[in-house]
Amino acid sequence: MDLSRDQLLYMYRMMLTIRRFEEQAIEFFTQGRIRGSMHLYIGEEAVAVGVCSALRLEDYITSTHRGHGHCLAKGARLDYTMAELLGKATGYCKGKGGSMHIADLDTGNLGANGIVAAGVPIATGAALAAQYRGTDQVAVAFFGDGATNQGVWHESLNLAAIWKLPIVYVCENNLYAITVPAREALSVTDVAERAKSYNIPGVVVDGNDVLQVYQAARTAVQRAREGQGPTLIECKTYRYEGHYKGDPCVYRSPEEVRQWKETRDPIKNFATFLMEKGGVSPQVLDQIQWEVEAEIAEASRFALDSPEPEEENLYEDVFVSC
Amino acid sequence: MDLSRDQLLYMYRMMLTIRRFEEQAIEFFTQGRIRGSMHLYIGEEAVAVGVCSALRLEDYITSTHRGHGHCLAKGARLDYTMAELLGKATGYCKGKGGSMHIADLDTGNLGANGIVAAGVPIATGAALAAQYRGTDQVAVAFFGDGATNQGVWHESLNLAAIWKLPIVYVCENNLYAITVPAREALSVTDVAERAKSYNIPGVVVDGNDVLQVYQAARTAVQRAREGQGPTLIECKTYRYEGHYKGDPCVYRSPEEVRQWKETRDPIKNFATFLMEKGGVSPQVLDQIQWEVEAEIAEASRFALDSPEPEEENLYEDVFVSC
Amino acid sequence: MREITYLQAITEALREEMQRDQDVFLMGEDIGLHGGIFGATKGLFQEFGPHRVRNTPISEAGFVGAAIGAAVANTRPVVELMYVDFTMVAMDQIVNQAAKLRYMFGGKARVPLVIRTQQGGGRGNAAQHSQSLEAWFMHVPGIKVVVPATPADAKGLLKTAIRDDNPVLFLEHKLLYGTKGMVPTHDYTVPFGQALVMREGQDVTLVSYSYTLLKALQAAEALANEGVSVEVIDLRTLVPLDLPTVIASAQKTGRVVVCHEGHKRCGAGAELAALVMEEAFDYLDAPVQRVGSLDVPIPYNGNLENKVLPQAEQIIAAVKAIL
Amino acid sequence: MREITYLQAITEALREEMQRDQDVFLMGEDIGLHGGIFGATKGLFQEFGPHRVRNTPISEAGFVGAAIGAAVANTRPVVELMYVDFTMVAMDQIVNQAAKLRYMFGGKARVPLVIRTQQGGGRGNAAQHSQSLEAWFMHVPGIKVVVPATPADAKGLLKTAIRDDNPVLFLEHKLLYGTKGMVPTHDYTVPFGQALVMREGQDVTLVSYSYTLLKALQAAEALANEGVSVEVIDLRTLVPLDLPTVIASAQKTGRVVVCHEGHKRCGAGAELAALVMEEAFDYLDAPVQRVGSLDVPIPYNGNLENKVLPQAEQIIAAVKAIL
Ligand SMILES: Cc1ncc(C[n+]2csc(CCOP(=O)(O)OP(=O)(O)O)c2C)c(N)n1
Ligand SMILES: Cc1ncc(C[n+]2csc(CCOP(=O)(O)OP(=O)(O)O)c2C)c(N)n1
Ligand SMILES: [Mg+2]
Ligand SMILES: [Mg+2]
Repeated sequence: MDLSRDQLLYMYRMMLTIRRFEEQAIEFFTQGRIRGSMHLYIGEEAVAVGVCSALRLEDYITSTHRGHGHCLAKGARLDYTMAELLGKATGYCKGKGGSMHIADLDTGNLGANGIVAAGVPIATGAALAAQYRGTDQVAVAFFGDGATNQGVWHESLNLAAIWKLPIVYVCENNLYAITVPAREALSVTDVAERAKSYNIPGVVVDGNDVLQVYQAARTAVQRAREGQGPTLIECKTYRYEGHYKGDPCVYRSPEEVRQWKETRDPIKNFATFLMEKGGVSPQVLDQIQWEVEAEIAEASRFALDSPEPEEENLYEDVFVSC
Repeated sequence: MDLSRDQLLYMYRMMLTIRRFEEQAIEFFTQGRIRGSMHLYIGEEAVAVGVCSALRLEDYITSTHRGHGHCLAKGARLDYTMAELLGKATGYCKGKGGSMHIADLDTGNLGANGIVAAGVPIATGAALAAQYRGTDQVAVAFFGDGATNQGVWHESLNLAAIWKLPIVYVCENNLYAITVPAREALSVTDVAERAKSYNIPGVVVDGNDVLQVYQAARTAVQRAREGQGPTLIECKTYRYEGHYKGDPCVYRSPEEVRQWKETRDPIKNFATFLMEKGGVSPQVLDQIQWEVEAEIAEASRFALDSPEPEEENLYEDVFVSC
Repeated sequence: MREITYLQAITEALREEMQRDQDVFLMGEDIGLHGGIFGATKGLFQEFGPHRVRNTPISEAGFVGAAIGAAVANTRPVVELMYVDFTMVAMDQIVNQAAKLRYMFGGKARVPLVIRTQQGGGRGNAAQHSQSLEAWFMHVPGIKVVVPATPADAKGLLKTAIRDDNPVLFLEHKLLYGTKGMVPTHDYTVPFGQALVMREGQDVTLVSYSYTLLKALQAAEALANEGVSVEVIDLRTLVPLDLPTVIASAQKTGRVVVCHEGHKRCGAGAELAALVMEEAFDYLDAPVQRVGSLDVPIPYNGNLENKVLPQAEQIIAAVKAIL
Repeated sequence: MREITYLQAITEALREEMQRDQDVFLMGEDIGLHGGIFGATKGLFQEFGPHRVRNTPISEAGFVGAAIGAAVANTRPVVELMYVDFTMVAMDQIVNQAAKLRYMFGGKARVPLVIRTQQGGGRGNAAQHSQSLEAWFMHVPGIKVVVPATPADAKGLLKTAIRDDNPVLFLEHKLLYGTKGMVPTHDYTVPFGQALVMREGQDVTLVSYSYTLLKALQAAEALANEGVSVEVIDLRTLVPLDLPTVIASAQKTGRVVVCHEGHKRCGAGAELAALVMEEAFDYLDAPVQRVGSLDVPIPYNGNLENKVLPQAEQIIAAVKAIL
């Protein structure tokens, strides 16, 4: 492992940041301050953090309906992100996008997406642009297990394969697509099998182990940057919350949820690793936790205090005015 | 091989029928009697005939833009088919469909299709209906190599796989999609590889050998009928004509075309086989040829003599009137 | 008669048609055990089993296409698309296949297919989950377009849709699911192509459908208090369209406002305005007015969203503009 | 100035913009060595190489999506969709993504993407290869819609499209490719949103665009012989729309006929008719008439197809109906 202590602590901090951020978001949702659809990443933090740790600021990602984690891990600010969730004028999208469309072009995040798999060709195109312009940028498309049954997912992988595009396809296989178990909807056990259809490498990793994810991403990103084309990485993971607020979760047992939480929590396990193998003291982790909590509190205050968008801005941003 | 002499001769006759039918269609097209887009099956006859020989009348097929061969092999009449190409009132679609939309519900042909890969989910649905209703019908979806890059193709195979539908997917890999060589557009060498993405059998056969096609189809159809689910069969074949009338064929060498015609012609080679291994005399084959020619001549006369559709029928057939 | 919600009315229609006809089955995402994201199929999986209430993978083009094939092959599939916005990944199957198939085949095939979905904004679901797309499908020959506004119509029209031998796009509205209304207990259907005069009036005609109808009724009530007598028409189905009812009203009032949630530009209101002008030009005392969503993507923020979607105030203003 | 075809004008625009700007590249099926099924990219592969003239697999959603991503990531892709009918397999990418992306992101992204395609009937290509779908895209906020009728406009508008920082749907017409016209030799562009009065007249206004414009001009000529003075307007772009030019003419003539090849129901003509009524009601001596394709799928047979598509005779009849 080539990671410095700082890098390891950064990963820990970022996973914790995402989780605390979302816990706060749940509260805002319950208070009615966040509207519409909000999909939570809690339990899957190691994927976004592991992958984005292998990326540079100028690399691209496309995200999904479950996009807060990707957004933050890629480098977005907490305050503008939270403000967007609250629909405020200071949010990344000036309140026009919300949770499902959050984007931060400055950190290379080409956006969450309300349409399953729709970000996959867009990331593919960002990779094409990088190749076309001769930059050494890499693109990452995040998507769920369910997305791999959508046609455009396949079209994208085929394009990337024939053009050897600098892209990494990252599947967050959390075993369900809303209420439908992957074993019912997906004709293969491992999504990574589908790489064979495109003659590209397919890798399965424990998506709750940030270091495994990082390693796989690093290899794939390097391949991509060197012009060797795409890789498909499947991260086995689990979402703790319902798909949506109030989801009765008829499709899975409380026991299953409990098991994942207790034995495979990405943050808890990484903390243990840091303390047992990384020589990090509990005090250091506690310190990080306090800092994260303070940051979330500050971002929340910023978001709450921010103004609503002005109604006269409604017609803006439909077109670039030429 | 479990085929009777009659069955073998039927296959020969049907391949020849398709070829002569299309040669006549070329003439009509040149005369301006056939309009719009017409895509010829010449060179690929063994696929339709091999596959449809393994089917029953009540089984379903969906066809493609290159659909005359499927239509005839599934049992359509020559006269109504030719009349449709000429846009006549007596045609299968009363002149409303033409070459690209020819269908014959009575023989289970759910239609040619102008949209690449669009017939694939439709056949999948016919198979679903058969399963749902508990009949033992099987469906076949025909499509080209290019179609396997289209998203809905993948979606269909996944559906059939998870529901174990009674369907056979038949790829006519003729090496090109219009002008684009499969090796440029397709990230795998064999389309059959893509079966792995759906955990179903994938088979490659010489698509110019009607018996190989038949054998593979028979096995797959039996599997399907017995409830064991879908199979993907890839038939390597070649189209002799340009994709469209006047196609300069910049994408392939005359030498390549010549080689296929001279060494791998499905009809010529099957004739040789029948004579050398099947104990069929040249006289019998000649006799078949005359009969076929007479039939085509008669169908053409029928089509030419048939009336144009009446203008007042324009508004008919948009809806079933309830 | 008893009072039930629009959502319950949908579920009842599905249940009763499934009981009545073995050939009817359901396909869609999350419609099984869970009963659908909005709950429209609640209990049906338990009653009819996985064979007839079929969860699908996320592959709308694939399963709409499969439904077309199944419909042609002698079954009567009812497909749920979770949001109308997702018709776009299945557009070719809906428009190039389902709607045209019978015509292209010279009338040789039937496509008894219902696509149920829900549309509209108002819940903060933002630009990709709040659209109203009925105008697109009106533009396509070969598919019927149904837009019920009340529980009774939702049930009666859905039954008609399921019994119809043609492709039907059945457009529910997410904000209508919780609304209640009286619904007959006996088996009934509501025929396509019969608009309903919801409120009679003399001064101006409001033509509407689906959720916006409720706003039109609100507007009419408010205007009544100001002494304006407003006639309100619920179109119920857009294809087929009951134009005579609209024209008769236009001839009576001489003033027409069409209101809907689809974007104004090239919306259904444009078609209706043009038709009213064509058929009742000499009766019109003022130009037909259109109220629709503003021509911008639906924003997430609630204040902005409310401004983009048509409200009773805009309808009132449109009426006053031509009084 | 020299006379070239509409098709040559397109090719010239592509070539010149590619020479001018390195960021411009082309993607589409069969556009490489072969030069495109209609020949619009002929010679460009040879001149610019496979890097900038890129054959794609048959996966329209995939490569339109890729073009969106590439556009956001600082290039200027020009995509060819072989037939407008194939937009339907890429509809989500065009409408839910390209058109909405900038708005959803609060203006943080630019999508300088051109989608070129061709539409229309008249060649016996039947129901899935003959549609005219401009009305659908007019209904969608966030995408510009361009419908050139002449070689000079084809070139000038395509250049504007490529230089525009927004998604542009550029709709050619298959029957226009072979038509000829005078085209300047110098570098010029034609701005969006400026209609052209092609012929001045006093009695009635014909509003049209794309191939149907030629029929409108024929109709005007025939009517002139009967003593009817017809003004003919070419809209050139539908989004943005040059309404003032249309209204000025309507105010002058008091009679308007809108003609296009899209289906009549919910077609662009509905929007124009409604707009003219809204803006020029008091000037209208007769209801605005609409001529469009009949509301049936386009049939294969030539006689039937001719009946379904709008011809000069229908335009003449529509004019006479309101004289
Ligand atoms: C095209 C499309 N179909 C359906 C939906 C509704 N939907 C939203 S999230 C989701 C499940 C996605 O599953 P998966 O890809 O596994 O991602 P996860 O939610 O598990 O992270 C569905 C079906 C959608 N947004 N887009
Ligand atoms: C969705 C779609 N895209 C493009 C086309 C245009 N087109 C017609 S045939 C064809 C090539 C199809 O190639 P393949 O599937 O290999 O079949 P083949 O023609 O070789 O038999 C294309 C691109 C189409 N009809 N539909
Ligand atoms: Mg999932
Ligand atoms: Mg091919």
